[in-house]
Amino acid sequence: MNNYMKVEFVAKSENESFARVTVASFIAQLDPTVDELTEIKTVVSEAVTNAIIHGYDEDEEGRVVLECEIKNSEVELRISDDGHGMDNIDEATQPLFTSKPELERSGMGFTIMENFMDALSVTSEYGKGTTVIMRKKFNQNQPTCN
Amino acid sequence: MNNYMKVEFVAKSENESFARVTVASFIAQLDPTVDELTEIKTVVSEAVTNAIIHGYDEDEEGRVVLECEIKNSEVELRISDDGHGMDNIDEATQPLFTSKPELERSGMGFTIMENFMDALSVTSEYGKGTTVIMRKKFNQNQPTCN
Amino acid sequence: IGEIQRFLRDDGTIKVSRSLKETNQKIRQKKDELSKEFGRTPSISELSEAMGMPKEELVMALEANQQPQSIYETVYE
Ligand SMILES: Nc1ncnc2c1ncn2[C@@H]1O[C@H](COP(=O)(O)OP(=O)(O)O)[C@@H](O)[C@H]1O
Ligand SMILES: Nc1ncnc2c1ncn2[C@@H]1O[C@H](COP(=O)(O)OP(=O)(O)O)[C@@H](O)[C@H]1O
Ligand SMILES: [Mg+2]
Ligand SMILES: [Mg+2]
Repeated sequence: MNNYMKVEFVAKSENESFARVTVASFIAQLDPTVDELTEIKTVVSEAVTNAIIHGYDEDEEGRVVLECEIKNSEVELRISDDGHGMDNIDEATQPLFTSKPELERSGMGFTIMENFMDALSVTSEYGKGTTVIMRKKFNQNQPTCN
Repeated sequence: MNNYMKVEFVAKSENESFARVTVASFIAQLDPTVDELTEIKTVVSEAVTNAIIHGYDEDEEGRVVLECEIKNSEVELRISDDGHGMDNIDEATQPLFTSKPELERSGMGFTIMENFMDALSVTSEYGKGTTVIMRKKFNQNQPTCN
Repeated sequence: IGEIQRFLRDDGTIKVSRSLKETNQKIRQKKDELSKEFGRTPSISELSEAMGMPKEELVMALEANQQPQSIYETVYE
Protein backbone atom coordinates (compact mmCIF):
# COMPACT_ATOMS: atom_id res chain seq x y z
CA MET A 1 0.00 0.00 0.00
CA ASN A 2 1.28 3.43 -0.94
CA ASN A 3 -0.10 6.73 0.15
CA TYR A 4 0.97 10.34 0.64
CA MET A 5 -0.20 13.43 2.44
CA LYS A 6 1.20 16.85 3.22
CA VAL A 7 -0.15 19.22 5.82
CA GLU A 8 0.86 22.82 6.42
CA PHE A 9 -0.18 24.84 9.47
CA VAL A 10 0.45 28.01 11.46
CA ALA A 11 3.24 27.88 14.09
CA LYS A 12 0.88 27.93 17.08
CA SER A 13 1.32 25.54 19.97
CA GLU A 14 -2.38 24.57 19.67
CA ASN A 15 -1.47 22.88 16.40
CA GLU A 16 0.83 20.35 18.02
CA SER A 17 -2.07 18.11 18.97
CA PHE A 18 -3.66 18.71 15.56
CA ALA A 19 -0.45 17.46 13.91
CA ARG A 20 -0.44 14.39 16.14
CA VAL A 21 -3.99 13.36 15.25
CA THR A 22 -3.41 14.07 11.57
CA VAL A 23 -0.43 11.74 11.39
CA ALA A 24 -2.09 9.16 13.64
CA SER A 25 -5.19 8.96 11.48
CA PHE A 26 -3.09 8.68 8.33
CA ILE A 27 -0.93 5.90 9.79
CA ALA A 28 -4.05 4.15 11.15
CA GLN A 29 -4.41 2.68 7.63
CA LEU A 30 -1.49 0.39 8.46
CA ASP A 31 -3.40 -0.79 11.54
CA PRO A 32 -0.46 -0.45 13.92
CA THR A 33 -0.58 -1.45 17.58
CA VAL A 34 -1.56 1.10 20.20
CA ASP A 35 2.09 1.31 21.31
CA GLU A 36 3.37 1.91 17.79
CA LEU A 37 0.85 4.71 17.27
CA THR A 38 1.74 6.29 20.62
CA GLU A 39 5.40 6.30 19.60
CA ILE A 40 4.66 7.95 16.26
CA LYS A 41 2.53 10.59 17.97
CA THR A 42 5.35 11.27 20.42
CA VAL A 43 7.96 11.85 17.70
CA VAL A 44 5.54 14.09 15.77
CA SER A 45 5.05 16.15 18.95
CA GLU A 46 8.76 16.50 19.48
CA ALA A 47 9.55 17.54 15.91
CA VAL A 48 6.57 19.88 15.54
CA THR A 49 7.20 21.51 18.93
CA ASN A 50 10.80 22.10 17.91
CA ALA A 51 9.69 23.76 14.66
CA ILE A 52 7.20 25.98 16.49
CA ILE A 53 9.33 26.90 19.52
CA HIS A 54 12.91 26.81 18.26
CA GLY A 55 12.31 27.38 14.54
CA TYR A 56 9.80 30.19 14.81
CA ASP A 57 9.81 31.34 18.48
CA GLU A 58 6.04 30.81 18.20
CA ASP A 59 5.74 33.57 15.59
CA GLU A 60 2.37 32.90 13.98
CA GLU A 61 3.60 34.07 10.61
CA GLY A 62 5.64 30.87 10.52
CA ARG A 63 4.37 27.80 8.69
CA VAL A 64 5.24 24.23 9.61
CA VAL A 65 5.09 21.61 6.84
CA LEU A 66 4.60 17.94 7.66
CA GLU A 67 4.71 15.26 4.98
CA CYS A 68 3.94 11.61 5.47
CA GLU A 69 4.59 8.93 2.93
CA ILE A 70 3.60 5.28 3.21
CA LYS A 71 5.51 2.85 0.99
CA ASN A 72 4.40 -0.69 1.63
CA SER A 73 4.88 -1.02 5.36
CA GLU A 74 7.39 1.81 5.72
CA VAL A 75 6.46 5.27 6.91
CA GLU A 76 8.53 8.35 6.18
CA LEU A 77 7.83 11.57 8.05
CA ARG A 78 9.32 14.91 6.99
CA ILE A 79 8.83 17.93 9.24
CA SER A 80 10.20 21.25 8.06
CA ASP A 81 10.22 24.92 8.92
CA ASP A 82 11.71 28.05 7.33
CA GLY A 83 12.69 29.38 10.72
CA HIS A 84 15.92 30.21 12.54
CA GLY A 85 17.77 26.98 11.74
CA MET A 86 20.84 25.81 13.67
CA ASP A 87 24.54 26.09 13.00
CA ASN A 88 25.62 23.06 15.00
CA ILE A 89 23.42 20.03 14.41
CA ASP A 90 25.82 17.62 16.15
CA GLU A 91 25.63 19.61 19.35
CA ALA A 92 21.86 20.13 19.09
CA THR A 93 21.13 16.43 18.73
CA GLN A 94 23.16 15.44 21.82
CA PRO A 95 21.03 14.09 24.67
CA LEU A 96 20.18 16.83 27.20
CA PHE A 97 21.36 19.68 24.96
CA THR A 98 18.87 22.54 24.89
CA SER A 99 19.27 26.15 23.84
CA LYS A 100 16.19 27.13 25.85
CA PRO A 101 16.80 25.92 29.42
CA GLU A 102 14.61 28.80 30.65
CA LEU A 103 11.57 27.09 29.14
CA GLU A 104 12.32 23.93 31.10
CA ARG A 105 12.86 22.02 27.90
CA SER A 106 14.39 18.64 28.54
CA GLY A 107 16.85 18.57 25.67
CA MET A 108 15.65 15.03 24.91
CA GLY A 109 13.60 15.70 21.74
CA PHE A 110 16.10 14.37 19.19
CA THR A 111 17.03 11.48 21.47
CA ILE A 112 13.39 10.41 21.67
CA MET A 113 13.00 10.67 17.87
CA GLU A 114 16.13 8.57 17.38
CA ASN A 115 14.94 5.92 19.80
CA PHE A 116 11.38 5.51 18.59
CA MET A 117 12.17 5.56 14.88
CA ASP A 118 14.37 3.35 12.68
CA ALA A 119 16.19 6.30 11.11
CA LEU A 120 16.52 10.03 11.77
CA SER A 121 18.19 12.68 9.65
CA VAL A 122 18.39 16.39 10.39
CA THR A 123 19.38 19.10 7.92
CA SER A 124 19.46 22.73 8.89
CA GLU A 125 20.93 26.03 7.84
CA TYR A 126 21.31 28.94 10.20
CA GLY A 127 18.79 31.63 9.25
CA LYS A 128 17.09 29.40 6.66
CA GLY A 129 15.27 26.58 8.42
CA THR A 130 15.30 22.96 9.42
CA THR A 131 14.08 19.63 8.02
CA VAL A 132 13.80 16.47 10.06
CA ILE A 133 13.27 13.17 8.23
CA MET A 134 12.34 9.99 10.07
CA ARG A 135 11.54 6.48 8.92
CA LYS A 136 9.97 3.45 10.52
CA LYS A 137 8.80 0.03 9.36
CA PHE A 138 5.45 -1.24 10.66
CA ASN A 139 3.92 -4.69 11.06
CA GLN A 140 7.32 -6.31 11.25
CA ASN A 141 5.90 -9.17 13.25
CA GLN A 142 2.52 -10.68 12.54
CA PRO A 143 -0.23 -9.59 14.93
CA THR A 144 -0.40 -11.85 18.00
CA CYS A 145 -3.95 -11.02 18.95
CA ASN A 146 -7.03 -9.68 17.22
CA MET B 1 -9.14 32.89 17.65
CA ASN B 2 -7.61 32.54 14.20
CA ASN B 3 -5.94 29.51 12.72
CA TYR B 4 -5.16 27.97 9.36
CA MET B 5 -4.21 24.62 7.91
CA LYS B 6 -3.93 23.11 4.46
CA VAL B 7 -3.73 19.42 3.69
CA GLU B 8 -3.02 17.77 0.37
CA PHE B 9 -3.48 14.07 -0.32
CA VAL B 10 -3.65 11.41 -3.01
CA ALA B 11 -7.07 10.82 -4.63
CA LYS B 12 -7.63 7.44 -2.97
CA SER B 13 -10.91 6.54 -1.31
CA GLU B 14 -9.02 5.52 1.86
CA ASN B 15 -8.22 9.18 2.37
CA GLU B 16 -11.83 10.20 2.83
CA SER B 17 -11.79 9.11 6.45
CA PHE B 18 -8.37 10.73 6.90
CA ALA B 19 -9.78 14.04 5.64
CA ARG B 20 -12.73 13.78 8.03
CA VAL B 21 -10.54 13.28 11.09
CA THR B 22 -8.10 15.98 10.01
CA VAL B 23 -10.83 18.60 9.74
CA ALA B 24 -12.56 17.36 12.91
CA SER B 25 -9.40 17.62 14.98
CA PHE B 26 -8.69 21.12 13.65
CA ILE B 27 -12.24 22.32 14.36
CA ALA B 28 -12.14 20.73 17.83
CA GLN B 29 -10.38 23.94 18.95
CA LEU B 30 -13.73 25.71 18.68
CA ASP B 31 -15.26 23.18 21.04
CA PRO B 32 -18.24 22.25 18.88
CA THR B 33 -20.89 19.77 20.00
CA VAL B 34 -20.55 16.16 18.90
CA ASP B 35 -23.44 16.70 16.46
CA GLU B 36 -21.84 19.79 14.92
CA LEU B 37 -18.64 17.82 14.46
CA THR B 38 -20.56 15.01 12.76
CA GLU B 39 -22.13 17.53 10.36
CA ILE B 40 -18.78 19.02 9.41
CA LYS B 41 -17.38 15.55 8.83
CA THR B 42 -20.33 14.73 6.60
CA VAL B 43 -19.79 17.75 4.36
CA VAL B 44 -16.07 17.00 4.20
CA SER B 45 -16.92 13.45 3.09
CA GLU B 46 -19.25 14.68 0.38
CA ALA B 47 -16.83 17.24 -1.04
CA VAL B 48 -13.76 15.00 -0.83
CA THR B 49 -15.61 12.01 -2.32
CA ASN B 50 -16.73 14.21 -5.21
CA ALA B 51 -13.15 15.34 -5.85
CA ILE B 52 -11.87 11.75 -5.77
CA ILE B 53 -14.67 10.07 -7.75
CA HIS B 54 -15.94 12.77 -10.10
CA GLY B 55 -12.87 15.01 -10.29
CA TYR B 56 -10.27 12.30 -10.71
CA ASP B 57 -12.12 9.03 -11.40
CA GLU B 58 -10.01 7.69 -8.54
CA ASP B 59 -6.81 8.22 -10.51
CA GLU B 60 -4.12 8.14 -7.82
CA GLU B 61 -2.04 10.70 -9.66
CA GLY B 62 -4.69 13.23 -8.62
CA ARG B 63 -4.20 15.41 -5.56
CA VAL B 64 -7.01 16.79 -3.44
CA VAL B 65 -6.32 20.01 -1.51
CA LEU B 66 -8.32 20.86 1.59
CA GLU B 67 -7.88 24.18 3.39
CA CYS B 68 -9.48 25.14 6.67
CA GLU B 69 -9.45 28.62 8.11
CA ILE B 70 -10.80 29.63 11.50
CA LYS B 71 -11.63 33.32 11.93
CA ASN B 72 -13.09 33.98 15.35
CA SER B 73 -15.98 31.53 15.46
CA GLU B 74 -16.34 31.12 11.70
CA VAL B 75 -14.93 28.18 9.78
CA GLU B 76 -14.18 28.29 6.07
CA LEU B 77 -13.48 25.05 4.22
CA ARG B 78 -12.05 25.01 0.70
CA ILE B 79 -11.82 21.69 -1.15
CA SER B 80 -10.26 21.68 -4.57
CA ASP B 81 -9.09 19.36 -7.31
CA ASP B 82 -7.42 19.79 -10.70
CA GLY B 83 -9.61 17.12 -12.20
CA HIS B 84 -12.28 16.91 -14.88
CA GLY B 85 -14.36 19.86 -13.74
CA MET B 86 -17.97 20.44 -14.81
CA ASP B 87 -19.52 22.56 -17.49
CA ASN B 88 -22.92 23.00 -15.87
CA ILE B 89 -22.70 23.78 -12.16
CA ASP B 90 -26.39 24.73 -11.86
CA GLU B 91 -27.45 21.33 -13.09
CA ALA B 92 -24.83 19.49 -11.01
CA THR B 93 -25.94 21.12 -7.76
CA GLN B 94 -29.63 20.22 -8.23
CA PRO B 95 -30.92 17.68 -5.71
CA LEU B 96 -30.77 14.14 -7.08
CA PHE B 97 -28.63 15.06 -10.09
CA THR B 98 -25.78 12.62 -10.57
CA SER B 99 -23.61 11.93 -13.57
CA LYS B 100 -22.68 8.52 -12.18
CA PRO B 101 -25.97 6.66 -11.55
CA GLU B 102 -24.15 3.39 -12.23
CA LEU B 103 -22.19 3.85 -8.97
CA GLU B 104 -25.42 4.21 -7.02
CA ARG B 105 -24.52 7.74 -6.05
CA SER B 106 -27.46 9.56 -4.55
CA GLY B 107 -27.00 12.92 -6.25
CA MET B 108 -27.50 14.54 -2.84
CA GLY B 109 -23.91 15.63 -2.10
CA PHE B 110 -24.31 19.33 -2.87
CA THR B 111 -27.73 19.41 -1.22
CA ILE B 112 -26.25 18.02 2.00
CA MET B 113 -23.40 20.56 1.92
CA GLU B 114 -25.89 23.38 1.40
CA ASN B 115 -28.05 22.22 4.28
CA PHE B 116 -25.37 21.62 6.87
CA MET B 117 -23.37 24.78 6.17
CA ASP B 118 -24.27 28.48 6.25
CA ALA B 119 -22.87 29.15 2.78
CA LEU B 120 -21.71 27.10 -0.21
CA SER B 121 -20.03 28.26 -3.39
CA VAL B 122 -18.84 26.09 -6.27
CA THR B 123 -16.52 27.14 -9.05
CA SER B 124 -15.46 24.76 -11.79
CA GLU B 125 -14.06 24.73 -15.26
CA TYR B 126 -14.47 21.79 -17.59
CA GLY B 127 -11.09 20.07 -18.00
CA LYS B 128 -9.45 22.23 -15.31
CA GLY B 129 -10.92 21.36 -11.94
CA THR B 130 -13.31 22.30 -9.18
CA THR B 131 -13.25 24.31 -5.95
CA VAL B 132 -15.95 24.12 -3.30
CA ILE B 133 -16.00 26.77 -0.56
CA MET B 134 -18.18 26.40 2.51
CA ARG B 135 -18.62 28.51 5.63
CA LYS B 136 -20.20 27.97 9.00
CA LYS B 137 -20.37 29.85 12.29
CA PHE B 138 -19.92 27.89 15.50
CA ASN B 139 -20.92 28.50 19.11
CA GLN B 140 -23.76 30.72 18.03
CA ASN B 141 -25.45 30.05 21.33
CA GLN B 142 -23.36 30.32 24.46
CA PRO B 143 -23.14 27.10 26.47
CA THR B 144 -25.97 27.04 28.97
CA CYS B 145 -24.08 25.24 31.69
CA ASN B 146 -20.41 24.90 32.44
CA ILE C 1 0.46 -6.60 40.12
CA GLY C 2 1.32 -9.27 37.59
CA GLU C 3 -2.23 -9.05 36.35
CA ILE C 4 -2.01 -5.28 35.94
CA GLN C 5 1.30 -5.58 34.13
CA ARG C 6 -0.17 -8.13 31.79
CA PHE C 7 -3.17 -5.88 31.21
CA LEU C 8 -0.93 -2.93 30.44
CA ARG C 9 1.20 -4.99 28.09
CA ASP C 10 -1.82 -6.40 26.27
CA ASP C 11 -3.24 -2.95 26.00
CA GLY C 12 -0.13 -1.76 24.24
CA THR C 13 0.05 -4.58 21.74
CA ILE C 14 -3.59 -4.59 20.65
CA LYS C 15 -4.33 -3.14 17.27
CA VAL C 16 -5.38 0.49 17.09
CA SER C 17 -8.49 -0.45 15.09
CA ARG C 18 -9.79 -2.63 17.92
CA SER C 19 -8.91 -0.18 20.65
CA LEU C 20 -10.66 2.68 18.82
CA LYS C 21 -13.82 0.64 18.28
CA GLU C 22 -13.99 -0.23 21.98
CA THR C 23 -13.42 3.39 22.97
CA ASN C 24 -16.05 4.47 20.46
CA GLN C 25 -18.71 2.38 22.20
CA LYS C 26 -17.87 3.91 25.59
CA ILE C 27 -18.00 7.40 24.10
CA ARG C 28 -21.44 6.76 22.61
CA GLN C 29 -22.78 5.63 25.96
CA LYS C 30 -21.32 8.67 27.68
CA LYS C 31 -22.67 10.97 25.00
CA ASP C 32 -26.20 9.61 25.53
CA GLU C 33 -25.86 9.98 29.30
CA LEU C 34 -24.70 13.58 29.04
CA SER C 35 -27.33 14.45 26.42
CA LYS C 36 -30.06 13.32 28.83
CA GLU C 37 -28.47 15.18 31.71
CA PHE C 38 -27.96 18.47 29.82
CA GLY C 39 -30.97 18.30 27.52
CA ARG C 40 -28.64 18.93 24.56
CA THR C 41 -25.65 17.21 22.96
CA PRO C 42 -22.42 17.66 24.88
CA SER C 43 -19.53 19.64 23.48
CA ILE C 44 -16.24 17.96 22.68
CA SER C 45 -14.61 19.37 25.81
CA GLU C 46 -17.47 18.27 28.07
CA LEU C 47 -17.28 14.78 26.62
CA SER C 48 -13.50 14.61 26.83
CA GLU C 49 -13.62 15.69 30.47
CA ALA C 50 -16.31 13.15 31.31
CA MET C 51 -14.31 10.39 29.60
CA GLY C 52 -11.03 11.51 31.14
CA MET C 53 -9.55 11.45 27.66
CA PRO C 54 -7.74 14.11 25.61
CA LYS C 55 -9.83 15.81 22.89
CA GLU C 56 -7.56 14.45 20.16
CA GLU C 57 -8.14 10.84 21.18
CA LEU C 58 -11.84 11.49 21.40
CA VAL C 59 -11.91 12.86 17.85
CA MET C 60 -10.10 9.80 16.51
CA ALA C 61 -12.31 7.37 18.40
CA LEU C 62 -15.46 9.14 17.22
CA GLU C 63 -14.46 8.25 13.67
CA ALA C 64 -13.95 4.56 14.45
CA ASN C 65 -17.43 3.28 13.65
CA GLN C 66 -17.71 5.42 10.53
CA GLN C 67 -15.46 3.16 8.51
CA PRO C 68 -18.25 1.23 6.72
CA GLN C 69 -19.41 4.58 5.32
CA SER C 70 -16.21 4.99 3.38
CA ILE C 71 -16.74 5.33 -0.33
CA TYR C 72 -14.63 2.28 -0.92
CA GLU C 73 -17.27 0.08 0.65
CA THR C 74 -20.20 2.05 -0.72
CA VAL C 75 -18.85 1.72 -4.20
CA TYR C 76 -17.40 -1.74 -4.24
CA GLU C 77 -19.54 -3.79 -1.92
N1 LIG D 1 13.36 23.20 14.17
C1 LIG D 1 14.40 23.72 14.84
N2 LIG D 1 14.87 24.96 14.54
C2 LIG D 1 15.90 25.51 15.21
N3 LIG D 1 16.53 24.87 16.24
C3 LIG D 1 16.14 23.64 16.59
C4 LIG D 1 15.04 23.01 15.91
N4 LIG D 1 14.88 21.80 16.48
C5 LIG D 1 15.79 21.68 17.44
N5 LIG D 1 16.57 22.79 17.53
C6 LIG D 1 17.70 22.99 18.46
O1 LIG D 1 18.09 21.74 18.98
C7 LIG D 1 18.03 21.75 20.40
C8 LIG D 1 17.69 20.39 20.93
O2 LIG D 1 16.38 19.99 20.57
P1 LIG D 1 15.63 18.92 21.46
O3 LIG D 1 16.48 17.70 21.55
O4 LIG D 1 14.26 18.74 20.94
O5 LIG D 1 15.57 19.58 22.91
P2 LIG D 1 14.68 20.78 23.45
O6 LIG D 1 13.56 21.04 22.47
O7 LIG D 1 14.18 20.29 24.76
O8 LIG D 1 15.58 21.99 23.58
C9 LIG D 1 17.03 22.84 20.73
O9 LIG D 1 17.22 23.36 22.03
C10 LIG D 1 17.31 23.87 19.64
O10 LIG D 1 18.44 24.65 19.96
N1 LIG E 1 -15.22 17.71 -7.89
C1 LIG E 1 -16.02 17.45 -8.94
N2 LIG E 1 -15.50 17.34 -10.19
C2 LIG E 1 -16.30 17.08 -11.25
N3 LIG E 1 -17.64 16.91 -11.17
C3 LIG E 1 -18.21 17.02 -9.95
C4 LIG E 1 -17.44 17.29 -8.78
N4 LIG E 1 -18.29 17.35 -7.73
C5 LIG E 1 -19.51 17.11 -8.21
N5 LIG E 1 -19.49 16.92 -9.55
C6 LIG E 1 -20.66 16.65 -10.42
O1 LIG E 1 -21.83 17.03 -9.72
C7 LIG E 1 -22.72 15.92 -9.64
C8 LIG E 1 -23.52 16.00 -8.35
O2 LIG E 1 -22.70 15.82 -7.21
P1 LIG E 1 -23.37 15.30 -5.88
O3 LIG E 1 -24.50 16.21 -5.51
O4 LIG E 1 -22.30 15.15 -4.84
O5 LIG E 1 -23.99 13.90 -6.28
P2 LIG E 1 -23.24 12.50 -6.56
O6 LIG E 1 -21.83 12.57 -6.06
O7 LIG E 1 -24.05 11.50 -5.80
O8 LIG E 1 -23.28 12.28 -8.06
C9 LIG E 1 -21.84 14.69 -9.78
O9 LIG E 1 -22.56 13.57 -10.24
C10 LIG E 1 -20.81 15.18 -10.78
O10 LIG E 1 -21.29 15.11 -12.09
MG1 LIG F 1 12.42 19.62 21.58
MG1 LIG G 1 -21.26 13.39 -4.27
